[in-house]
Amino acid sequence: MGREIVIPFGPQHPVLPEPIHLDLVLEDEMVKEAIPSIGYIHRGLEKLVEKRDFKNYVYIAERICGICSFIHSVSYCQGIENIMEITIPDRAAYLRVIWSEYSRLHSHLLWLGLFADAMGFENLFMTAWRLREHMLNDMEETTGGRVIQGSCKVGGVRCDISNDKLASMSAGLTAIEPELSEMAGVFLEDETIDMRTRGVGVLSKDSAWDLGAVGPVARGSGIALDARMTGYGAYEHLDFSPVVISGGDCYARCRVRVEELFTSLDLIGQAITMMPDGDIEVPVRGNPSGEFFSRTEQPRGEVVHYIRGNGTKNLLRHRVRTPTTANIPGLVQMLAGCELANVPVIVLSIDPCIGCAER
Amino acid sequence: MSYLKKSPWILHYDASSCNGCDIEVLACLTPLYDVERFGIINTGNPKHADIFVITGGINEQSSVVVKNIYDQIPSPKVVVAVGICAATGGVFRECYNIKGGVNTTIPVDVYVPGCAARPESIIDGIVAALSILEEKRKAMKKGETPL
Amino acid sequence: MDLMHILYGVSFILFGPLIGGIIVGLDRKLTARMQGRVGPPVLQPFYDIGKLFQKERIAVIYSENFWVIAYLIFIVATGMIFFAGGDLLLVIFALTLAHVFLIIGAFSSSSPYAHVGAQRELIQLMAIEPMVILTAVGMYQVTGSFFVIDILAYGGLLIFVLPGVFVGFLYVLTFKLRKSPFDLATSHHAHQELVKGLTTEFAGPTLGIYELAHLYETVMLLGFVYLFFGANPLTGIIAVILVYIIEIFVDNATTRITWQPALISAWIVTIVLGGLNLIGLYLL
Amino acid sequence: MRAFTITRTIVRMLFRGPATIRYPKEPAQIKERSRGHITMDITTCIFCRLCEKNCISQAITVDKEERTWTIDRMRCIICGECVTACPKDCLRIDPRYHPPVTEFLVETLQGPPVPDPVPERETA
Amino acid sequence: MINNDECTIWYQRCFVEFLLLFLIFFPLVLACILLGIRGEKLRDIIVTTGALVIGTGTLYLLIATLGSHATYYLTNTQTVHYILFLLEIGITLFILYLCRKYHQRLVALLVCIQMAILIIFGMGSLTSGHATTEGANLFFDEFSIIMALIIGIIGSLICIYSLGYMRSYHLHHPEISDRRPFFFFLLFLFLSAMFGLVFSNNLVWLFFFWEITTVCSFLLIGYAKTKDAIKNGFLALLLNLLGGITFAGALVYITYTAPSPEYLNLSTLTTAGPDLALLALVPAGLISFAGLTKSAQMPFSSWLIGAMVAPTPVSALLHSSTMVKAGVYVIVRFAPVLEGQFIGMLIALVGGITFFLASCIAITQNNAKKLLAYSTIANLGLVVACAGVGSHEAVWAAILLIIFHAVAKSLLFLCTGTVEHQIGSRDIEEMNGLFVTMPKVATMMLIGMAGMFLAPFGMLISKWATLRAFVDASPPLGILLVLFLALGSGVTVFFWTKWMGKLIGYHEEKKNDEESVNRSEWAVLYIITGLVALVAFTFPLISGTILEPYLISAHNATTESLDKLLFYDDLIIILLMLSLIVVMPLSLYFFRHAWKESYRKVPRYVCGREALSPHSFTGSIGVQKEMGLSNYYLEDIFGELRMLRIGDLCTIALIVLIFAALIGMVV
Ligand code: SF4
Ligand code: SF4
Ligand code: SF4
Ligand code: SF4
Ligand code: SF4
Ligand code: SF4
Ligand code: SF4
Ligand code: SF4
Repeated sequence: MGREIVIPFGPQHPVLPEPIHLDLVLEDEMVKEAIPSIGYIHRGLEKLVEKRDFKNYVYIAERICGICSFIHSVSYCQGIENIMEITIPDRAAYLRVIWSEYSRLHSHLLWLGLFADAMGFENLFMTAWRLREHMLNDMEETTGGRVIQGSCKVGGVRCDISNDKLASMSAGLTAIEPELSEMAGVFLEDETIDMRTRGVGVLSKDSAWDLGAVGPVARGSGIALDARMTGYGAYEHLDFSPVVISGGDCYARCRVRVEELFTSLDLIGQAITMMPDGDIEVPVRGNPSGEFFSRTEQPRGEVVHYIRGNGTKNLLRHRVRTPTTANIPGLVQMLAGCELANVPVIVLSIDPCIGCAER
Repeated sequence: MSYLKKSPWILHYDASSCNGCDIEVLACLTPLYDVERFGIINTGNPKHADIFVITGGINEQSSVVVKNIYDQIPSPKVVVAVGICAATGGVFRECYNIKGGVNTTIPVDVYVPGCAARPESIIDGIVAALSILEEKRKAMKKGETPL
Repeated sequence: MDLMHILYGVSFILFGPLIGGIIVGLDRKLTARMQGRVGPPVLQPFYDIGKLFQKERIAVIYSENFWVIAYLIFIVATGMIFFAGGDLLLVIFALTLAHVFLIIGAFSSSSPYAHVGAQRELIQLMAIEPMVILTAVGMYQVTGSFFVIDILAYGGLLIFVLPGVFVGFLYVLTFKLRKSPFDLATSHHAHQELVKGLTTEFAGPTLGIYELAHLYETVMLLGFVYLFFGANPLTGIIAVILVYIIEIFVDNATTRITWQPALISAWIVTIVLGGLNLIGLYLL
Repeated sequence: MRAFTITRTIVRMLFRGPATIRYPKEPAQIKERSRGHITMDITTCIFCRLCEKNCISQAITVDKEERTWTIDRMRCIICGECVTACPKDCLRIDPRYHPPVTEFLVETLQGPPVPDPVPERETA
Repeated sequence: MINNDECTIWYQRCFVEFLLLFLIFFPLVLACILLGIRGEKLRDIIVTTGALVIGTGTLYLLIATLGSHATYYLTNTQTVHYILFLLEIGITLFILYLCRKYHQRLVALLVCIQMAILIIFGMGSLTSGHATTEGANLFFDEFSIIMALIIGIIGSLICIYSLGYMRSYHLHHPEISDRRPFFFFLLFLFLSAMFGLVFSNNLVWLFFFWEITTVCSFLLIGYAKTKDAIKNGFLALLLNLLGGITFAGALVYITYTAPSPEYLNLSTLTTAGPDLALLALVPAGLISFAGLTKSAQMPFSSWLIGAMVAPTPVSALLHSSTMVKAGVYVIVRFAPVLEGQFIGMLIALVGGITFFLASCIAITQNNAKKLLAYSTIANLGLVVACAGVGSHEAVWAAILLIIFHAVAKSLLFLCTGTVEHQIGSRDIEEMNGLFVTMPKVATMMLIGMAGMFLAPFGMLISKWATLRAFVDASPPLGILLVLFLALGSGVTVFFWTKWMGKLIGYHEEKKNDEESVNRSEWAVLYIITGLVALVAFTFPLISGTILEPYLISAHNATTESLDKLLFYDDLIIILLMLSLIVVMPLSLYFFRHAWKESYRKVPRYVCGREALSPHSFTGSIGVQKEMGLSNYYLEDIFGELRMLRIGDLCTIALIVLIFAALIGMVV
């Protein structure tokens, strides 16, 4: 038998918000081998395009996952709009940016909380989630849904935000910013967090590139890779530069996300001030025919929706390449040789989202 | 005197949800909703749990897991299916990999509708589960086979 | 040991869990408040334990229960010796014995998480035992006796002569109370990489016994803190309350650290604070 | 690098008091736009089945013969597509959510008997 | 009346003297007989009866001498001295022959040095006329009796155990040539030498027996004659010879400086007045150094680890319960001299460091015998530390440690031997679920382990006493020792408990497998288990009837100070706890049926994965995985080499200091 401890990690495990499974082979507490296995929440929803109207399918697309659901719907709609050559109204584009960035805020706060919890820092978890409720509140007030917004549709958005509301949202975010930066300070400066994150789960710039990492994982390893740089939607009008940190460890990835909170706040601010008046949607006639790769930046990195239609109301193919899928090879590399106690920290540091990875 | 109603510990498992209901279940534990007011603790261990909260529909792989976890929860226990996915499979009902709601695998006591279910709704669901839990305890005491 | 003290010892059987439960209840309440939540009722620990005893009995192996009961018995016995004014060294060693029972209980189920939890608990035991022994030794050096009665009878506040030992003891108290950053083996918080570590396989009444023993233990450990301030009951009680609040605060303000720094730091604290303090006592 | 950096937050939380909404003692927060559940005013329904056709999760079944409108609450995702589709505005999204149930909930509403054909012709 | 009394006393004296000589010579005779016996049956009978006789003899000695004080016997030394001297030379030549055969130059060199020193000593004693004097050469006191009991009872039990063990040993190892007559010859020769060692008052005699035990140990380690065995045998010899040389040096020193030949006697030397303190201190230092080598203290610990290649009974007898105790025995003998001295302090520190570091190393061992060896080294370290401190409390603790350690450790060694033959491995990881496969042996091991570290069993009491002794010792040494003890005791809990956990771990898929253990092994195991419990329960008695008189006579301890050794309240509590521990498993047995009915048996928690059998789960890609449940070994922190290096460095520095101090004193 040797001196090995073999334990199952997942699918049901308190630190795993979503089920995956790892066979962990440990020696003392050092992970010698981690063999992943997935499929616990595979639903097969891409296949549903064959049964659903492409316009209604947006509801399914946004239920690929409940955390960045809005961005999924944006990606999907963008794809259809590109195939059908629809230009959405500017106001709709700006509203999409606002909600996207709200999603990012709430997702990053959610992640920060879970990350803190994985390290056993319960108070910080509570703090992050307490602040997150502010974002959810705004989302619900503007779209009617806390986590599944359902406010994006092919050809624009489903509901408008009044200019008064926009102003009060902006004011609310400014008011909450000090608390956010205080929390950010804890993440970035606390000694004990440092002990758990610095030098843990290192992914070098080269391996990050070779293994095809995306999102904060890539940016934490020093690669400036952010789909928002492509300027989709209204992003081309906004002043944006990605947060890039070198280091490649859990601390760097955490730092990327912490700093992105403030980029998001900034982007929302910009979008609100630049918000044009006008319609929020254009009518959509006909059915899509053709194919398109739609790229957007989710909180976890770049997501690609591949859409192919043949002129009927049902699409031929819908395929999603999710950031988690792209980051898993990096994760496997990070896990080798780590401590058991760091497994949750490292796993969470890529912000795995099995929901969309398995669909 | 029953303490069960005052100290229900929950175990949450994501059978194949989209995360929407998941994060709402988690949100219940956080300051704004704080279910610990009712003595509810989210325990990660089926052997310590009283209430099994499931989100998402059942797929081929998760059904085994759900069954396994359910068996390891000591009686009396109740199952709360959160979200319509957990009830019937929801929008994914017709996906090839979805068997349907949780009731296809284990008996469900409370359904919390919604997509995603709101935290308040989830709290209501758990409160509803408490009285069922109490009934089951009485039944168990009488020597009936616990479910 | 006169009859009075034996009575104290015996009353610990009853009052131990009562006081312990209220302390833990207040702890949970305060923790919740620190996190911006309302928190459970103060009597929650009693509800929890009551609930656990109403649950079905399940087990991987029957003898698990035996070890956990042994743990409880010896924790209670230890507490009784302590409150009856007995020998501190005996208290410490009996406490170790109790923990060994608990660990063996976890081992006996041969379950992966309980196993890893047991190993970690052992590491913790190894980390804290030296400091606890030094605490007793320090008190002996000052008061000339290992007996709690005699230590209490010592006129002055021990904290003034044993500051290093006191801080060291606080450090390891965090392990004993299973509070962050040292809640390695099993944690009150749900999200631990070890599930419930040591207690993973304990369910229903078995877990209830474990929780009950934890209440006893908490009270007894706070009794140790009291000894440092025991010159008069008022300072003693205030100090105990303050110490516990500090522990709660630390619990709320740190991550859980890994076992290597936990072990090494505990030993360094033992050697540096404990050792220097004791040497200082000689020089004085 | 500092330790106990969270102290300020903790102290503030202690003084500010809990952020908790004491539901169910206090009422739930209801936003105007919240998508709670679908309500139906059966009296104005014309059983055109547009809602049924537009429902992404087949939660609605309309029986023109029996004049019933049925919603399966355990399927509805409250997307509001049916509300948009309904020509008679008889569907609404109520911002209050539907309470939990212990059995599957399929609500069937029986429409009023067929109104006099005469006035109908008049409207046409 | 008076006449009658004197008569009885005289009679008793003679009888006891006879008993002492009997205990020395009877095993020797048996040894010679056994050398010529090839038949198993006959050997069984002779060994068993012989062992019984020896055991009864020691018990009888105890009873006969109970209440009497240290007594000395004059024996005509002239001839004996010459005989011893010749034998000594014979042994030397024999070793030299072996050195030549196996090309061991270094050992040969040391042997020659030792020979040279001995010849110097011989000439010195001739010229100063020491050798011709009569002395109180044999003696017994309470401490010797305790040692004799350990040797006589544990030793003879191990001999009986060896019969069965060696039979299966040769079944398991057909490649090793069967030299059992020689093996038993050595065992009994060794017993004889040990008796001689503890009954000798004359240091020359003591040295002679000392050398014999070294040689026996050397030959027994090399019993298998494999490369490894021979190498380790010579390593043991080499390091023990270092001690032998200093021992011989001590003899020379006494011969050339002492005012009278009386000072070659242990009793005279250790009670030398303050004006002669130096005279006693130098030999005390030198002989204690020899004791350090013999009891495998760091930096000499490596030989004891190497010695684990010997058959397990040898490890149990020589390398844990008796021979290595000879090392600490002499140091404890010199404790009155060492008390409060710089040298004593240094020796205590060597012990303290060894205790702590050897315990640390034990964490990293998964070889049961090596673990036991390290734990032995650690415990001997504790005894050495106590002896170095030298106060009567410390000596009290030291002797208790010796007793408890001897019984518990020999039990553990023997159990390990039995388990090894049953499961074919001495790897602790392989003992997973031993409670299911070998319930009785596992229980005995648990009792042995509990005896090693748990309250309220014996070791704990001695640890407790040790702690008190250390605290009272002079600063800063006391604090350092307390630190070592505190740290070390935490470490001890770790490695014992994890082993206990391994044994107790429940394994459904294994079957009972202890039917084939033979009867003599069972008998011995049962008896020693009983002894562990017995000493745990009766130690206050032992302390009161044997230890306290010894301390009064040898350490001038007062009765009041002795009263502080054990508190009545504590005693009651300890005994209550002991009874609780004994009663609890019984209650388990009693409630077994009730429990089984009311409990629902559930599978282990494996994160919701399917478990097709209790000890596996469905891993990734559907592969069935065994749950590995290895213990932690913390190699990164407590790695053997690292700890040894630290320990060797520290202890070598201390030993250099000891020698520097000695040289300083002489010059
Ligand atoms: S799809 Fe990928 S993960 Fe799945 S089996 Fe094939 S290679 Fe492996
Ligand atoms: S994942 Fe695909 S290939 Fe694998 S079993 Fe399912 S359907 Fe078949
Ligand atoms: S990345 Fe995660 S949060 Fe975003 S859609 Fe996918 S599963 Fe949901
Ligand atoms: S294209 Fe690929 S996934 Fe689709 S049916 Fe063919 S093999 Fe299967
Ligand atoms: S699984 Fe890999 S290869 Fe296939 S579509 Fe996704 S990213 Fe491309
Ligand atoms: S009910 Fe809705 S939000 Fe909940 S898991 Fe299902 S799809 Fe997601
Ligand atoms: S709200 Fe959506 S899911 Fe519900 S009935 Fe209407 S269309 Fe169907
Ligand atoms: S769309 Fe409106 S009117 Fe038509 S059936 Fe549905 S509810 Fe009735």
